[in-house]
Parts: sequence; structure tokens; C-alpha cells
Amino acid sequence: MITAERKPLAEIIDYIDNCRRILLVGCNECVTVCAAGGRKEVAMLASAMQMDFMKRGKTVDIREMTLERQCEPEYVEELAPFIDQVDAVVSMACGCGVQEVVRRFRDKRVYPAVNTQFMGAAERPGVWAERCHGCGNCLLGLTGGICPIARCSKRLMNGPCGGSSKGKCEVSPEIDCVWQLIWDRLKELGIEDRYEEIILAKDWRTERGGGPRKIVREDLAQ
Amino acid sequence: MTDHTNDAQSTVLVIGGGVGGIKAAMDLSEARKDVLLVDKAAAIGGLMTQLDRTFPTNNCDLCTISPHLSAGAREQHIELMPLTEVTALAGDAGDFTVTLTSAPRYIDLDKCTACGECHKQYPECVRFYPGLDHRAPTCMRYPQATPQAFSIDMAACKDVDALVKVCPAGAIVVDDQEKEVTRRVSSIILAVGAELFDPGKLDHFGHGRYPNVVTGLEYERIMSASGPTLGNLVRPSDGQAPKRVAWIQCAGSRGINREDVSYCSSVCCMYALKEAIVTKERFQDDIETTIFFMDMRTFGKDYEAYYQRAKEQYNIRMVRCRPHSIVPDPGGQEMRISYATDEVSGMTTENFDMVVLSTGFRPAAHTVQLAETLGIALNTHQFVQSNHFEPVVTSRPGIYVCGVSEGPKDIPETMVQASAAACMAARHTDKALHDVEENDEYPPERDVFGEAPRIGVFVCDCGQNIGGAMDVEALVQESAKYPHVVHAEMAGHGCGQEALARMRRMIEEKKLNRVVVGACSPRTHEGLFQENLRKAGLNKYLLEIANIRDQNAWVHGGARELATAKGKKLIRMAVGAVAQAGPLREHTLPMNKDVLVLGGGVAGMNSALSLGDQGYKVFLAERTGRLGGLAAVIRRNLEGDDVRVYVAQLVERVQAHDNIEVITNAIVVDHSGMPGKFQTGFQIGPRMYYRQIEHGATVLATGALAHRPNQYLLGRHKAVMTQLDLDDLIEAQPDRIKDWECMVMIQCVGSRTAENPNCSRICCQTAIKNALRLTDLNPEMRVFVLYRDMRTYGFSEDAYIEARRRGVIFVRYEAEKTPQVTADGDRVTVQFDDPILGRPMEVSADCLGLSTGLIADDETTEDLAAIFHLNRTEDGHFLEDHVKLKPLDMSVPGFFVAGTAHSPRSIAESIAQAQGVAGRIQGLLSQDVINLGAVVARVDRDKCATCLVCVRACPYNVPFINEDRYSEIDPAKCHGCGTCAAECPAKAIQLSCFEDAPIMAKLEGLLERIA
Amino acid sequence: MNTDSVLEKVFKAGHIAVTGECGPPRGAMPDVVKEKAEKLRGYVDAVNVTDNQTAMVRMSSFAASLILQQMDLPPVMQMVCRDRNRLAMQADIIGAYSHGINTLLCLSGDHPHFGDHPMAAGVFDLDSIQLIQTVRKMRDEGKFQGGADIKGAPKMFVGAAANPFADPFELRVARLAKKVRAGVEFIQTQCIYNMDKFEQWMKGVRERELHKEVYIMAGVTPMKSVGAARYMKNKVPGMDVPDHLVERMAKTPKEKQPQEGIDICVETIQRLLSIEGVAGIHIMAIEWESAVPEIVERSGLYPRPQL
Amino acid sequence: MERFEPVIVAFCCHYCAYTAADMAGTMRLDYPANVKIVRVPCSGKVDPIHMMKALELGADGVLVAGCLEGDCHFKTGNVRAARRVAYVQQQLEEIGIEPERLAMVTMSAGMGTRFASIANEFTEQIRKLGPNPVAAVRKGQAAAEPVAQVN
Repeated sequence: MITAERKPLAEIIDYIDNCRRILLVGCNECVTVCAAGGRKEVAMLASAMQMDFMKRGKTVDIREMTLERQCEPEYVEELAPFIDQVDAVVSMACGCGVQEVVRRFRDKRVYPAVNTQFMGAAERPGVWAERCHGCGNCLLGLTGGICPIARCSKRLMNGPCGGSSKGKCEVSPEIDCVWQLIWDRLKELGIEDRYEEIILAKDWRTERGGGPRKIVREDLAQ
Repeated sequence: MTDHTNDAQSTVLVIGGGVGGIKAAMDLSEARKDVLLVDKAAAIGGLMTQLDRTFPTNNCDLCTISPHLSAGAREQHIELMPLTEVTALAGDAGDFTVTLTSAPRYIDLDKCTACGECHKQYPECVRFYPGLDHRAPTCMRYPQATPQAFSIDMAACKDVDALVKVCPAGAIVVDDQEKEVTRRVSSIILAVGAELFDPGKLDHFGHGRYPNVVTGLEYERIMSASGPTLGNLVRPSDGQAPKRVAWIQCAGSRGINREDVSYCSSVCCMYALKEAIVTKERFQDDIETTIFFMDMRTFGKDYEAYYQRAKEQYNIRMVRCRPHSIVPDPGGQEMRISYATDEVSGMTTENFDMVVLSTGFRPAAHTVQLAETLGIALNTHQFVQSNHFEPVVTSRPGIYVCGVSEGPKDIPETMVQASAAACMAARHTDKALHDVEENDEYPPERDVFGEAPRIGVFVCDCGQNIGGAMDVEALVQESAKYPHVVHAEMAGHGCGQEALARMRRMIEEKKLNRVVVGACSPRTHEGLFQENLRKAGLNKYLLEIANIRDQNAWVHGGARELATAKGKKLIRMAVGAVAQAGPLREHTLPMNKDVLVLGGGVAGMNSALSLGDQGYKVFLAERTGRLGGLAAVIRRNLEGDDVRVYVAQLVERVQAHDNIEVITNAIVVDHSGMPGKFQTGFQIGPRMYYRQIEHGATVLATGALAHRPNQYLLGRHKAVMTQLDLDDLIEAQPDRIKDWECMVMIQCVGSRTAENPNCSRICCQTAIKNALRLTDLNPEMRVFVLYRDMRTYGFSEDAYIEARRRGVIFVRYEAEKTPQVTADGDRVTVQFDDPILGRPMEVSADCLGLSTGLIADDETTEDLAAIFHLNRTEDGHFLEDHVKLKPLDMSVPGFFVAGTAHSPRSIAESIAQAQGVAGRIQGLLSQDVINLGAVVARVDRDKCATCLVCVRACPYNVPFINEDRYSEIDPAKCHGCGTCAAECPAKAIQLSCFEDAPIMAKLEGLLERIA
Repeated sequence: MNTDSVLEKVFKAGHIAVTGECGPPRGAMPDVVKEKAEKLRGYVDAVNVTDNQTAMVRMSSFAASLILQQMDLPPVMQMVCRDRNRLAMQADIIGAYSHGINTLLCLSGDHPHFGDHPMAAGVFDLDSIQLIQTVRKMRDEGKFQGGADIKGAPKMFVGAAANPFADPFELRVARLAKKVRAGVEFIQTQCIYNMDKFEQWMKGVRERELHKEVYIMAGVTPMKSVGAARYMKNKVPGMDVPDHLVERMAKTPKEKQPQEGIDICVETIQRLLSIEGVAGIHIMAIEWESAVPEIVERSGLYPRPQL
Repeated sequence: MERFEPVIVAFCCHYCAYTAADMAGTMRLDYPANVKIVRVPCSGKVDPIHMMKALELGADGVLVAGCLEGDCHFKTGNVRAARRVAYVQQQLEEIGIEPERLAMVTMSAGMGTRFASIANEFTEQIRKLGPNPVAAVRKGQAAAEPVAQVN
């Protein structure tokens, strides 16, 4: 799922300091699951913003809403009745959601309240770790199902580099060396010799390299 | 008090409101039988309520017992008659006529709200505070006493009319007389307990003369937070903290002197250890604690571990001797104890700041007199005579006994007997099993859905309690202004009968659909007011209580206007919250009333019979091919009855009983469901065909194994056998014993060791039983018993005395230096050290009897624990829900344990547990529906993001993601803690009764600036 | 001979090759390069020129290699995959070869995290093994990595690094095999202090006969002080400095520590030369080029073969 | 100028803290009337939003009172509550409101004296901290209404 973390309050306040009426919009999908932009976090941020304003002798009118999924035009449409009663929209959705609101409401100031991070998995309750880089051409079949593109600091497809020590990446002891994991996995599967097959240079066109991408399903596209 | 028909056939009389009487009354009321509970004291609670901490859990007893009591008073089936004694009895089982005489309380219970005004101004004659003040027995035994009332000692009152004026509730009745009333009851339970021996008569200990010599109970009160010294441990003589404290065991027990009794009171060793541990734990651990004892009798479940912990972790010093005397040290306040031990010849003296005499139980004088009135026999020690195989039955049919009045025992055993007595007494009530529906007394519930909130505010003044601390009138005027409030009035004593009636009238008149009561704590009175709403046709959850007494008036007594302002705010908060409250349904399911009993031993069979006789369908599943269990191989008990005959009769009765279906060779393979709706799968017979049984409750009576460790040549020499083999040999080949010349027994074989740290409780009695039968058959033979501690607790001490009188030689050995056994042809020689002679001994014996005790059937309990998710103690016995107050229930609702599966115990004690479990189950299965309550979490499917936070957060693993892809919480399993609601990132979960809306309304009510 | 690289000649002639290292300055100071390189003249067969070592911005390895080439001191141009994508790498290879630079060392490169631009995006379009394949394809097939023909294909003598001491140790020989399969012709190892581990690695290499398919140069670095020893032990990624060496340096008095460092280095070289499969010594005397002459002489590797 | 009287909200868990508060009453102990108690089934039920909203609406101090470590009636409610209090304290720091205005305390059901002493100490601590800056605006906003010094 897409993960995100709430922006520092000061940055959000900078965006809307001159506003009197705010529409604060959460999203009930990925950012709810990673506790960044769900209904609870909307209420928490609303309260924090209100207190910040009041501390400086001002007040602000905040309308709280949470859409089912902010990257769907139909759900974003639900903001329409309230949009012109507010000076700005603060969206707690991932980058996709924020931009969908912008696409729909051209003349309205829309600000992000979270920093979208990565596509990841729940390592344990309350902890999410990067798992996929969206390179568009999955090579998990070659590395025993563990991805070096997303989980190696240098994206090495023929790692490990010289800096791997005790199973950890040279960059930080917090980061597992993915090639250690791959090597262990290949050993477990008993196919260590697959390690020596060279993974050829990658065609990055399928990744961000090829420019912003689009998926078109002819059978579904209207 | 509740008024209900004086229907003779359905009422059980319980005499004695101690913890045993209350438990029996509670079990009977849970089984929807009416109970008349009488106690000669002004409030119920008995001895236990004065105890500060109770072994082995060392927690304060107040919170474990008080829910029992307030619940007790509120139960519709229990009628309480304090200050009352039984003066005459006629009739017989099923239809007794009893005459009850009540002493005057001089207070009308309906009016008195325990405001304490009378006590504040006339302490000398109004009895209120518990504690060690040696004045007349206290009236309010402890802060949460039941009934919440005072009593007056008129004799000590100098100015009666002044006293009357001071009571705001006008509750004082000057001309209150002694009342006599006759009632017809179906059966009687005697639970009058016993007194603690007053050691003043023992002049060599000087209790009563020297203030620093106290009894165990007095020391208890000194340590208790609600005691006279408010919980700080000080020496009575000068109020200094003691540095050295000593305990002297068996004060007045196990003795032959003038004031002594011969029996052992079973509990003093444990409470002495507890007091010593708590002294170290709660006060300073540098206080030196010493216990002078003869045998440390910690035979209960896990009590031995408690004893070892006392020695190793708290290093409490143990001195094995019987102190000679206590005299004051001429120098200071200290007491000098002189004593002699085996190791040191001559007398030793030591000084202590305080000496605690561990006094045991004595039959109270009025109990002896009461027994006469009831026409029941007493044993030689003046305790109630019970039947060896029916421990709660007295000599007169229809009258049962439980607790210490039957014999000295600790609280868990008392609770077991209480439940057993309740089960036996219930037999005589003819109330059919499925009698009248419970809720026909309430009018139909008015549907308030869609109505705008119409709130009624009732503010109590509770006499001076609230009225004295704040301006109640101002509260009422202020409340009238709050949103949606259509009616506000003073309620005086809101919990009184007239106030409740008036509230009901106002609800109907003013069409109120919400009620706020400014009163005391919802913890104690929420149920009372909820029920009142229900009686007025309102859903009982449309209520909010503002705690303006315990959390306002009582804690801001000095600042009247601050308390008034806070009172207004608390009511404002309650009004805001109740406006958001909606009617709530309590979830119910039909109750399956069949019972599954696992284990066909004495315990299992007795449970099955007790339940079967009450009309319950019982499935008795036995893993092996036959019924009888371990008891089937036992020949005699200590009292000499033929056990084999008893077991045979039991098996026959079970197999003939039409309510009991016996299933042998049955192994449990799966289980699911909840109390009242269980399904358990069995594989039965050699072909292992599968059968599933539906039942509402489960009894685990799977017994324990006779321990046979290979020590002392057991199994390798034919002269070496266990006590069990010996018991059989004595019965089968008595003549062989005639030419025996010498016999040696060794105690604690394979018990109280590292591998099996527990004491098996019954081996000492078994050894004595066999020794007596041996000396009957062959008076000349010499019998040695090598022991570590002789634990013949209770009346079995008499048998120990008899054995010594017959010349059986008891020699103590230390755990570190066990006797050595070597083969010598078909005899064995046993070497051991004699501590008194101080030199090694060698005895050649025809036979060596090993007391090997019982160990848990680990393999069986492990499988069953896994299937039923039950927990066990480390050594493999099943773990009960509360070691003290719920010894028969297991922590998983609907599961009960009886017999040696719980812990090693005698046959009589197993039977008591079996009947007790039957009593508990009748309570569980008496309802026709399973009431799941209303405080459960509910998920809004539209908001749920299926993020699994609730699935991971719930401490009871209740939420799960259903096929429609949102989280679902089964109301039957939800415990109502609300963790999921607070963790849910999508705010999709609300906990009914504690939703966000009412909580936010309280905050807004409290913090809004504009009135 | 596949290329006209001096290093290849030395190897093919069967001599023990010796290479030095010269870190370009963090500024436009060509004289510093000349001055450092001059000290090595005659004592090494070729001089490695590092490429933004430890992700710190320096004069590019191409520029510094050009300066060395013009002093006709044969450079070994190092190229990291961190700083350029495959277009820039191939362009530099062609550019360098046009100036006669004919020996290339392919490296993954240290992560930007260690350098002076931690905020920079690491490119890593190719990794070191894919770079080796690219250089061999340019040389042998005369084709760009994208497949198009090159007019005037660069004939680089291809080398790579290897770190026998990194984890997982059991994989390090297989990794060398992978590089050999990719087409590497010579290897320069991480500097060696843990002799037993290196011998264990070489044993693995010999078992797979890899030493017959690639020239292996053992890397050494003289320690200037006990501080340097500790720094390398704890701070430099992938470095394995046994404690007994650190203690040995700590025991020597301050002023004698450089000499002790050189003695250790010489001893190490003597022992390395005795290991079957070691085809050369790569002396990384970072910022201490003056010590190289003494090391080379005392190791018996002087004078260098003139081919 | 009369003394600043802070408004303190105390979320008390039914099984321990609320019972301890009742016990403080039964023992007739004294603690400031500033403390107003909201009953919850478990300290684990107190939502971070409730803590924030209490302060936003103008409370000067918020207490979350649960059972002693390991004694929670619902096993882990008090541990979760402590973690949430710490999380909200970070939010307060970001806003520039003193994190000490929010505190987690634990006690057993019998500890009436401990409840009273906590109520006393916390009220004094908040009195020293001064009014909640948010509350200042609210008061200003409702300047017409006499300063409820009694509140």
C-alpha cells in the first residue's frame, strides 16, 4: 500500500496562515491504514491547527471531511458543495489525492498535509517498510522474490556491494542488506547457483525513466 | 430490601453472613432460588472483611470481597436480616418453620443513607468505624459495608433526643424493639463460622497484659489501610515502627494444657507467613521477621511455593520449636521470648519489638447453642458433625453446613463448601427448573426513537453528605437552564424507595426520555437507578449519573461554593452526555442447559449425580474403559470407612441414573462456543468414531496420577512399596503383617522436591491411617515415620496424637540429608540421623512404605488445556479463576474444575468440590437466555478501511475481517474495554455507552465559557 | 594482447604488476596531480585515478587520468556507477580512449550518504558488473550498450574491484566468478590486513580456477598512525582490520608509527607474493605517495620491467 | 488579581482510577475542585482526539488515569494509553503548548490517598504553568461573561 507521514505542523500552518475557512479532507484508504490521513488524523490535525491559531489570538473555521478514496473523481466530487465556502483545502491524502482535488477545483488553493513516502508493507503493527519501487518490470522472479531495486540503497541488480557487513547495509545498521536476504533465500530454496547468473542492465523506460506512465485497458476505457 | 412472596417452598435460610454464607446465598440467588440471609451482626461480612491482605495472593481483600457484598444486597432473591438470630426451629426437610429474633437497630434502614452525621456528633454511641478500637463490636464493618447503615448502642447514648434531631433523614427510631418473626423455609445452611481463640487465657504469653503481644487478627488490622493505624505498622505500646517481629504458631492449638485444643486450625501457618511477607514487602524489608513453629503446614495448592518464597526471597527466619514464654524485657518496650530447639541444649532468649500469637479457631458459644436449637449433632470438638462422604451434610436432613463451623479450613475450602451446601440445599426447593420469566415485572419499554431529548434532572442531597457540602437548590435551578432539560428537582435520598417511586412518577408525567441523577458513584448505584428507569418503562441506558457525592461533596467538604460550582459542572456534563445517549438492547442467545463432565472418578461422578438429581442432563465422558478413577484402588479412609464399597455404590447410581449418559473410551478432539452454547467433539471407542456433544457448561474432573518416583529402591525390592500398595496389602493379607517386626515409612517422597515442588496434602494422613491399622493388627511391631513436616491438618491431628500415643516413632529429616535405604535380603535397612539424639541411626525393616503423593496428569491436562484454551499452573494442574474467591470456576467462563485435577486433596474434599461445581453450574445455567450485556464495540461498515488495527489491538482477539471485507465484532465475545474504538484510524468503531458523542458532550459541557 | 595497456603487457609477460593510486584534488590544481604522480614514476606500472572517492566531489578521474597520460605515466581510470548514467559513461570511455587512456576500473561507488552531497540522487543506471559487460561489448563487438555500432571502438583493458572481507563471505568467490563471466580481465582487491581471510578467499578462487581467467592484484595500504588504523577499522565500509595490527600500531611510539606502517605493508606484500594466484600488488597510499618508492624497493619489486 | 484556577479533566478507568477516586471520597480526603472526572471503561479507551479536544476547548490540564502496570483489567489498556499520551505530548510540543499539561498516571483501586495526592500535585503544577494559551483566546472571545474565577 502507499504509505505517508504527516507533515510538520509549522509547514502546514505556513500554507494557510492567512486563511479564515479551511476544508480539511482525509482519505479512507492507504493513509488511513498507515495512520497518516484517516478520519482520526483529520480530527487530530483540525484540533492542532485550531489550537495553533487560537494560541496566536486568531480563530479558524475548519470543516472536516474524509472521502472514501481521494484519487477517484466521483469521491472528490463530494467536496463540490463546500468548496466555495472555504479559502483553501488542506488534503491529508497521498500525492495522488491532493492532485485529484487540484485537477477538479482549478481556482482553489490546495495544500498537502502529509509527505507521501513509499509503497510498503506492515512489518509489524505501527511499522511500515519500503517494498516496491514501481519499476514497471518486476525482477522478483530472478532474486528469489526479494527486490533489490526497492530495498538496496544503490539499486544493485548484481549485489552485494563491498560495504555489506553483518547483513546490514553500509548506509545504516537499520537497513537490511537486501542481497544478504536474497542470498539467504536462494540458499533456503537450494538454488544458490542462480546467484551467478548476471541480471542484465535494466530498461528503465518502464520505470519513472520513461516519463509519467499511464495504464490503458482498452476493454474498460470509455 | 426487596419484598417478595413468602413462599415457603422456594426459600433457603442461610444462617451467618460471613464469606461462606454470602457465597452460598449468592450461588442460590444466581440459581434463582430465594434466600433469607440472617446474621447476628449489624452488617454482613464476617471475619474476612477485617483481614487486610489474604494469602496466597497478598492482595487487599477489600476489592475482591466488596463487589460480592454490594451485589449481594442488590440481588432480588436475597432478603437480608441483620442483627437477627434463630431462636426456634420446627418441621423437617422441605418445610421448616423457623423463629427469628432481631435485635433493635434503632435506625430505619429504608431512610438511613449512611450520611454519617449521627456518628460525627455522637461517636460514643453510634457505631460506624471498623478497626481495632476495643469498644463494642463495630457496626459498619468496613467503608463499603452492606447494608449501608449505622446502628446505635442505645445503652451508651446519653442524650437520645439530641441524637434523633441530628439525623437529617429522620431515620432514628427511639422506640425500636426486639422483633420476633416466624418464617417457613425449605432448607437451611449453617455458615456461622467460628471465633478466634482469645489467647489472654494463656498466662505464659501475656496477651492482654503486654500491649506489644498481639493476635494474628490484631496484627492484620494494624497493617490494614482501613484499620485503626490507617495502615502504618506501629508498635501498640509507643507507636514506634517495630524493628524485630516474631510469630508464635499453634497458640492454643495442638496442645494438651488447660486452655489448649488438640486439633490444628489449618490456616495459622499460612497467615503467619503472609503477615511476615507483607511486613517485609509493604513496610521496610529490613524488619527482621521470625516464625517459631513445630510443623510448617502449607499443604494447600501452591502454598508450599509460598513457604519457600517466604524463606528464600523474603528470608523470613524459621525457628522450629515451641516457645516457653514471653516476658517484657526489663530495659525497654521489647518482649523477651525464651525457647529451646533441638540443636541447642538449654534455653535461649531473644528480644522482639512485637510478638504475634497465631491463634486458631474455636467453636463460638452461641454456635453450640444454635446447634441445639436446630437439633444437629456436633463432633467431639464442638464443630458441626458432617458425613465422611457427604462433607456438607449434617445429622439432620434438610440442614447443611459449610465453612469453619464444620471444621477449621481456609477461605478457598470455605467457598467450595458454600457452593456445595447451596447445591444440596437447592434440592429441597420445589421451584421447577424453568420457572416464571424474569422480566415480566417490568412494563413494556417505551420507544423513544426519534423523540427530541426531554431530560429530567434529579439531584440528591443525601442528607448532609451532599446537602451539607453544597447548595443543592442552586444546582437544581442551574440544571433547569441546561439544553433539553424539561424537569429538575431535588431528590432528597434518591436511592430511597419513595424517591425512586417519585422519579418513576415524574418520568411518566413529564414524558421524560432521558434521566440525569446527581448522586453518588455509578459504580455502586448505577444498577439501582437503571432498574428504576426500566420499571418506569424507559430503556435503562437512557441514564447518566453525576458523581457529586464521592467525587465532589466528600472531597471538597471545606469549600462550599467551589463544591457547588463543580456540582453544576458535573451535572452539565451529564446532561450533555445523556442527550447523546440512545436506547440500547442487551444481546441474548438461548441457553443450552446440558452439562459435560470430563473424568469418571469420584469427583466426576459426584458432580454428575448432584446435577442429575436437579434435573440437568449430564454427559459423563471417561477416557478409560471404566468408572471409579484413582479412588477405586483405595481400600480405607482415615475414618475407617470402606472406600471400595462407596465407589461401587457411586458407579451403580451413576449408571442407573436416567439423566446421566456415561461415555467411556472417549477422547476430546475439538471444542468451540461460549457458556450456554458449547460444542465439544469426541473420538469414542476403538474405532474412534466422531461424536459432537452440545452443552452449556463443562466440568474438568480428570484427576491426578499416583506418583511412583524410582527412589529408595521402589520397584526394585519387594519390601519397598507406596502407601497405596500398603493400604491394599493391609486389607488383603492382614496375617502377613502379624509377623512383621518393624516397619519404616518415609514422607515427602517425590514431593516438595525440585522436580515436584508441591506438597501432596494427603500423604501424612495416609501414613498415619496405615500406621494405626498396622498397630491394630500387630501392637508389638515398631513403626518409624521419617518426616520433614507432619501436615495432619484439621481434626486429623487427633489421629497423629493417637499414633504417637501408640508408640509410633516420628523422626524428622532435612531435605538436604534424606534417609539411605539398602537391600538386606528380603528386608531393607534404613539409615537416618536422629536430630534429637544427634547421631546416625540404622533400622532393619520388614517393609518400607513410601508416601509418594500425587502429581498432575500432565499429558492429559496439556491436551485439554490446548483444546479448551485453559491455563494451568507450571506443574500441570488446572488453574482456577481466583485462588481465593472462585476456587471452582476457571478463568474461561463456563468451565469448572473439581477433584485432584485442581490439586492433590482427600476424597471428602474432592466430593465437596464436585458438589460445589454442581452448585456453581446451577447458577450459570439457571438463566434461559445468555445475556451479553450492552457495553460492546460496534463497527460502522461504511467507515471501516479494513486496516486490521482493531484485529491486532484487541486483547481478546475478537474482531475479524468478514467476507464483506469489513471488521466484525461478535457481541458475545466483546469484553467492552474500548481499546479498538480508541485505536481505529478510520473512527469506524464506537463502544456503546461510551461513544465519542457523549464523551465530547461532557467535555463541551465542562469547558463551555458561555453558560 | 587485447589492448595496448601497459598493465596487460606486464601481466602477459608474466611479471608481478604493481599499481599505485592517486586521488585527484578537490579543486582545479593540476600541479598537485603531477607532483603526486611524479613520486610514483618508475615504481609502479600504472596509477589508479579515483572517481569522486567516498562520494566527495574531486577533479574528475578522466581529467586527472589525462594529466597522467600526458606525463606518460599510464593511468588506470576508475569509473563509478553512482555519478553517471550509461550515456555519460560510454561517452567518457570513448573520450578517454581517444587520449590513449586504455585501462579502466569499473566500480559501483560509495553511497552519496558518505560524501559531501548526501542530498544528491545516486544514479546507479548500471551496476559495476553491467558496466564491465558494456565496456567489453564496446571493445569486442564495437557496439554501444544500446546496440548501435561504434565507429572507432575503444579498446579498454577492463578491471574491477573485489572485497574478499565483505559479508556474506561465502558468496565473495561466486561474486568474482560473476565478474569474470561479465568479462573482467584484472581485479584489484580491497586493502588487505586480515591475511587469513584473504588466503581463505584465494583458496576459493583457486578451487574455481578463476586465477587463471583473471589477474588478481592484492591491495595494500600503509597505515600512517594508530588513528588511521582505527579510522579504517571502524569508519571505512567493508574494511577488516584485525585488532593485533591496531595494537601493534598503538604500541609503537607516535613518531615511529609511519615507519611501522610501512614495515607492516612490506611484510604484507612479501606474504601476498607467496600466495599462488596473486598476479600483482596495488598500493593505495592515499595522500602518502612518498612512501611508495621505499615499499616497492623493500618488497623486491624494483625496478619495474620496461616493455 | 485573584489566583488562577486551572480546569483539569481527568479520564479515569472504571476498575482502578475511578474506584480510587471514590475511595478518596470514602476516606474524606481533600483535593482541589478543579479536577473533574470522566469515567471510561479502561484507560485504553481514551482516544487521542479526546485529549486534544479537551485542551482545544480550553482545559488547562488533562490527566489519563489507569491501572498499575500489569494490573489492567483488560490486560494492556494502560500500556496503550501511556503510548498515546506520549504521542499527543509530541503534538502539543509542535503546537507550542506545554506537553506537561497532559499526563498519564497509574494507581490501584485501593489507592484513595494516591489519587488525592496526584490531583493536588497536578493542579499545582498546572497552576504554575498558567492558563492554557488556547483558553486565553476563548476567554477573550467571551469577554462579556465575568471571569468565572469559581469555575
